[in-house]
Amino acid sequence: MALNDILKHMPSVGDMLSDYKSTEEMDFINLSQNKVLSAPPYSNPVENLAKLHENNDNIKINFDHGTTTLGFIYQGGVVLAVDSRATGGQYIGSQSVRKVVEINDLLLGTLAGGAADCTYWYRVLTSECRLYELRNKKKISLAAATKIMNNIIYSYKNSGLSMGMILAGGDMNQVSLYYLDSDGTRTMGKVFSVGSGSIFAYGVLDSGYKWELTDEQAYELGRRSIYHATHRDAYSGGTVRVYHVKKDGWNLISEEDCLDLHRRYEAEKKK
Amino acid sequence: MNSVLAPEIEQHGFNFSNCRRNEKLIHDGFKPPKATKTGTTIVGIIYKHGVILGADTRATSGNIVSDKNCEKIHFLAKNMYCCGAGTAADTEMTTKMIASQLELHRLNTNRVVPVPCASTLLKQYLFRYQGHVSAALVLGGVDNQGPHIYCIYPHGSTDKLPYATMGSGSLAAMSVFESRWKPDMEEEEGKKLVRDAIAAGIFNDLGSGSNVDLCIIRKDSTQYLRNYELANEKGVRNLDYTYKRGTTGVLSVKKIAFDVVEESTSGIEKMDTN
Amino acid sequence: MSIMAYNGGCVVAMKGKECVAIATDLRFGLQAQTIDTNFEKVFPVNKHMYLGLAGLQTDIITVYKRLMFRKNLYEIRENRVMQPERFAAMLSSFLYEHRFGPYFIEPVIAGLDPKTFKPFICNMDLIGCANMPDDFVVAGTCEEQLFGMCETLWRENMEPDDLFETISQAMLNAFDRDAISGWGAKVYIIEKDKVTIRKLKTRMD
Amino acid sequence: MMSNNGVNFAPFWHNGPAPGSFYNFPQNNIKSNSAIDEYGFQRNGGPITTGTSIVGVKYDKGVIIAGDKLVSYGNLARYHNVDRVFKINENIILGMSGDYADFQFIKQYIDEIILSDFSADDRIVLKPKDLYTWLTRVLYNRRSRFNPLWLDMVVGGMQGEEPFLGHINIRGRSYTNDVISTGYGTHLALPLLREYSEKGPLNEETAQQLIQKSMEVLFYRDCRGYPKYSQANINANGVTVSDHEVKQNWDLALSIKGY
Amino acid sequence: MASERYSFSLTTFSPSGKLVQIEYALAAVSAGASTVGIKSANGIVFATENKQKSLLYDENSMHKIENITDNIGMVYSGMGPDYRLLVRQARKIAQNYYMIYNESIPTSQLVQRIAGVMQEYTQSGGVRPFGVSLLICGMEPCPTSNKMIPLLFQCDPSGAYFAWKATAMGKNSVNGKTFLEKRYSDDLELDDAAHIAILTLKESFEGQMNETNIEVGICDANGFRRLDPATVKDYLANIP
Amino acid sequence: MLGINQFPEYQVPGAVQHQFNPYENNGGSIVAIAGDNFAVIGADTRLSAGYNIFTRNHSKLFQLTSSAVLASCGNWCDSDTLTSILQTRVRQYSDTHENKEISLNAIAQLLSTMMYGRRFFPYYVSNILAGIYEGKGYVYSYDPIGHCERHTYRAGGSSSALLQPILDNQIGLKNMEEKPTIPLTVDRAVKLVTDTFISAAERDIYTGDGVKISIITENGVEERQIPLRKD
Repeated sequence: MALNDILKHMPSVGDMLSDYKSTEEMDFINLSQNKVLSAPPYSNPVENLAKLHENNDNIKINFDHGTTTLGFIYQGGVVLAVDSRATGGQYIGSQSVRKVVEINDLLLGTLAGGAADCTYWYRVLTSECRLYELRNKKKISLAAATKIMNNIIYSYKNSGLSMGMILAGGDMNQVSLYYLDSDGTRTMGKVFSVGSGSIFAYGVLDSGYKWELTDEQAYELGRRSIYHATHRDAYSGGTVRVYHVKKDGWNLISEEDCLDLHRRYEAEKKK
Repeated sequence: MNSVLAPEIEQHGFNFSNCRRNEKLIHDGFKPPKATKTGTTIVGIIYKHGVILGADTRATSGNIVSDKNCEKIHFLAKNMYCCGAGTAADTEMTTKMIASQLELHRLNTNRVVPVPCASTLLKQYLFRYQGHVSAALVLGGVDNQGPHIYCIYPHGSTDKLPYATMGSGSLAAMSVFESRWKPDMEEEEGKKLVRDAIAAGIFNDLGSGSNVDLCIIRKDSTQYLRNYELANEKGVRNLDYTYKRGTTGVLSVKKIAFDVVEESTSGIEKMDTN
Repeated sequence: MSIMAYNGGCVVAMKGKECVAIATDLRFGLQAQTIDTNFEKVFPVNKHMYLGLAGLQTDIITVYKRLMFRKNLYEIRENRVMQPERFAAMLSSFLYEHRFGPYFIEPVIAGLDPKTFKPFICNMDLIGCANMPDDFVVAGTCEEQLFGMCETLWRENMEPDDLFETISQAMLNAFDRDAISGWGAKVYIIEKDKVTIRKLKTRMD
Repeated sequence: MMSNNGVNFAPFWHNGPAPGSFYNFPQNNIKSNSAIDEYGFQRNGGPITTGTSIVGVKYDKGVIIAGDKLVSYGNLARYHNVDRVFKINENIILGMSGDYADFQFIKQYIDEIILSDFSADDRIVLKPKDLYTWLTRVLYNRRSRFNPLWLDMVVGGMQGEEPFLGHINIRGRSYTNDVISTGYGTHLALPLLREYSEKGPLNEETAQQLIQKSMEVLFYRDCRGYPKYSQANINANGVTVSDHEVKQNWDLALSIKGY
Repeated sequence: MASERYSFSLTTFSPSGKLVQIEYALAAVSAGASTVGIKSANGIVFATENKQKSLLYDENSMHKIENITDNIGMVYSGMGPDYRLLVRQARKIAQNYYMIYNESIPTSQLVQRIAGVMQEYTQSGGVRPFGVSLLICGMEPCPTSNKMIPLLFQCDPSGAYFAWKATAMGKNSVNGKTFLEKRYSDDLELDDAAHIAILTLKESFEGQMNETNIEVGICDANGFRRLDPATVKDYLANIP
Repeated sequence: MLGINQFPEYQVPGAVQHQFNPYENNGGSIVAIAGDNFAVIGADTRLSAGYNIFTRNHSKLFQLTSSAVLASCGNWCDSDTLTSILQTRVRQYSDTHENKEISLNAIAQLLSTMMYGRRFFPYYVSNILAGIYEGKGYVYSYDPIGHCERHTYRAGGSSSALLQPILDNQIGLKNMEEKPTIPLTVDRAVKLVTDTFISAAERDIYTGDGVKISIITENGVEERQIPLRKD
């Protein structure tokens, strides 16, 4: 290695002044301690980060966001359905985001809000769940997993994270459904929809939801709700994915492009 | 022409009817949209037999080039042209309006309009709007007194110089003039100098780009060299982007056919014969 | 958010060989919410001329009506069909009149000269700075995407059918990367003897 | 509010007296340049005593860096005979623009590095690229703490046989190029330099001429400019630092009449 | 006179349905210097008397024939000051039109609008009609082909306007018209038209006609211009 | 105690307040395409800020391993720092793993985690990672705080919005009823990348001067450079 390459990362010269100490170690503290993020050089990152961008026309920092996700419990388990669009500002960054995170073979989570926030913390959760399993020789329950997640999120409350998650999973006796968000909310419930298109999804979901749905009906209800949300909400779209969670594990039921769904539903209307 | 009894629709001056609504929208947090700007390098010099004006041809809105080959040297009178930088619409309309006033002045006085007259009209107009009409101009022309170059700033101040530059690339162009301009240059030498100044702006200033326009005004003739040099040409695409007909999905087609008849209406009004 | 993006939508026009094309998406939204998927932003001005307006919907309607009033008055008073150049000049001076309280629209004009049938396209910023290039003009919320597509796809002297494919593909792929335009599209191909209007199959999300 | 004909001057240093104002030390702690700012963070304010443009040119066998000898305090031409171009060691020359105090601060550490490098006596000598990367890191880290060093620096020298020229700004944004300029020079000198440098490598003579032309234009058009400038030239033969003066010509002024 | 009762205000009709002020204005026109306008196949010619009452007048400073735009010219019979006001108005109208449509105003449009101004002065309080009749000419592209066609209009104080092939106004206009009716044909060339126009003036001209006491204006594909005295002299030389 | 508030007339306004913004947009665009057994990644070579061009020959491509190239643009000082730290980490990995090269997907995850580490003071950069992993080509793209996604083609940087739809259309074959069957070869991918940059240089002022393309195949990384317009 050339001398300059060493110098590039050699803190010793800079150490002559404490001020000069490289920030790198603190910046990537999360590589060794995954729940700790480096502190910004200002208080109140939510406002101040925004201010930094406001003052400069040229700087456009757009984090990927946007979504419609839903989940509900019925007699056959839990159905989770999601779209797949990620939007940065009004620009569609991706039409193929996997918004259902497969935590382990019993647990699933959906992501809404900041995509990076969700994926990172799901990754942390996944590792926590695995550690739990190794420590305790049994699978973690959904309640415990959501509690871990909630504790982490709560410690970052008001620092600008943006997340809305639905977690579903089964343990030996039952399936359950939780909603978590970046404010520190954690609730168990039967029917949830989260994200910018959720209001549209709720409309379809509530009108069709009942406990006695058959599996097929439940899949279709989830799919249709997401489809209608993608139609009305600019920030949702792409592919509709439907998952089915049962006591003993989960299945991916379908992945369908909104365009195909649209043609199918349009054809149905005309009949 | 604005008669009280039979009002015309064409109104003069600005219309402020949307102002309150727009203010409210901005107050509500909507960002006002940006108008097309010409970042621009515009220059003018005096040479032995008259003046040479030069401009680049890029117009931008934000970081996007909205016009690759716009005209920034505007006609004012036969012996006078004016380069504009700033908000594109402002420079366009301001020069057009002043050109119209100069034409009236020419018809009413029946003489070659002096360049200072245009300078005064422009600065008085811009001063009246206190910089809100954002036009930065380089005015060049030849009248009976000889050649003139004026720099006119958006707030209405002016400068009378043998060589002037304006716009975002003005410093780049000025560096060329400052190091190479000399009095009483020959025409070819002058053209080369102005081209170099504009090229300095085009290649060093991102707000300026595309081609070089020149305008040479001599004592008795004017030569407008639009796209004097194509400084930048679009690269040649490697692939063929022709689609097979039928590639795009069509839901419905509607056709409106009409017979082509040569328009036969006459421009003459029906005569009123009492 | 820019007020120009409040309702979403985009317009593009291209020159071909003895023909011009103008295309619009069909979305009318309120911010992220899609209200209607049949709002055309392209209006007929006369037989061979169409006007596309992208921007705030309320202003689109107002400007269109006001322009038609002026244009009709011109045609009646002067007893001749308005040329696209004249229409553009009139629109430009109309928009500049509102320099200090502008209408939040970006117009696109596409047409053929009523006498010579020369293709004409033009766009303007919201205060009437006209731009009349030889290839294409764009306006609306997915302006950047359209610029990228058109710069790559446009060729000289396209036949009407090729022009249709090119403008359609340019528009479809451009608005598929923009959250607030799309939901259907209409393409007008204007030729000497006919205007062909096609409604396209598009994504509806 | 104290004012002088409507013009307000900054204090000469933080919490110091301002020209024409009462000196109310130690009470004067308002709006000093190093206060808790709107981001809730203590940081260095703006630059106070500043040097303007630096121009650097790489030619086939070496590098020239030049800068005028003025350090200004706002609109005041405060120090008229200050070197802003330095020889660091036999391999490196350095030009600075920006806040002079910040520069003196960092120069001290550069000198310490050179000293320890010399003391090591290991025949490994600091090369320009090493200093360039070190400065980049220092400035970037200070930027990341919101406590920037208000500097724009040009590092030149001989990286073995090859000439080297690099630029580092306040944010630690660094790049190397054949021609570099800071401050107003970015607008005024670069176009002149590029016109020649982009045609191919320069020789020493043209490089000298270009520097002279650039300094002339900068003096004419930068109102913080100054006719006296110093220039450092480095090539295989070593470093020479010399003083020059711009040839002025104001004949043109006589021909300008009216406005 | 019975009509006097109805002439104190020009906005009042007389019992016979006349606005007598307008008739008086026409009388002022008829008393004015004669003016002739002739349309030919490829242009239009104006000719007018510009006689000075005294030798001391500087005949080069004032003109009767004026350009409105590069393509449109105007001349009058009647009262000079009224004419100059209308010239200014006309030029403003033309520029205004150009500002909106980026196209020179068509002659018919200009005539219409000037007529509008003149009409307004017959219907407003506190004003009097203009004491002039105008001739306005211009060349413009034919709506069906790209050929340039000439147009010649007359505009009266009432605001009425007419399109002519050839006409005469002012003193002896009746004789002038009779003369033109005899001499006019549709395939006249511009030079012949100029010839005839000067001849028509000469019919009623008192005294010796020379280049300083008449003015001639010509409109062709290159636009409208007033001829300088030397050219007028050349034309006069060809006249018997 | 009497403070300055009691004597407002003593208030002396500071010098022109230089608002320090740690971010600067240095422009630049990136395009990456993954094929069956190759990946192509290109970036323009202009470094600019505001209306100034600093240099016309500035590589935004960083070769990390023999089968992975990262392109990074945006705020250059952030790109510079992030990529050099990543390069160090990549080297450390092979030093601690018996000279085994780190795999593409491991780099992808590492980068994502590193970027998220600065969640509250983000690196203002647009990153795209391209390479081959187990013989197949992949492209990973990132948002400024490390949201990572795998694609087969991707555009980033100041003209991402101009370039992405072209790729959608030409490689994704979106919105076509009859999809043409042109195989995606290295040659076609390189030509397409060049064409997209030609288009972007026309309309985006921060993209131009030249485009540097890295072609990653089984045999390693090959570099090409193509000039663009310079205004």
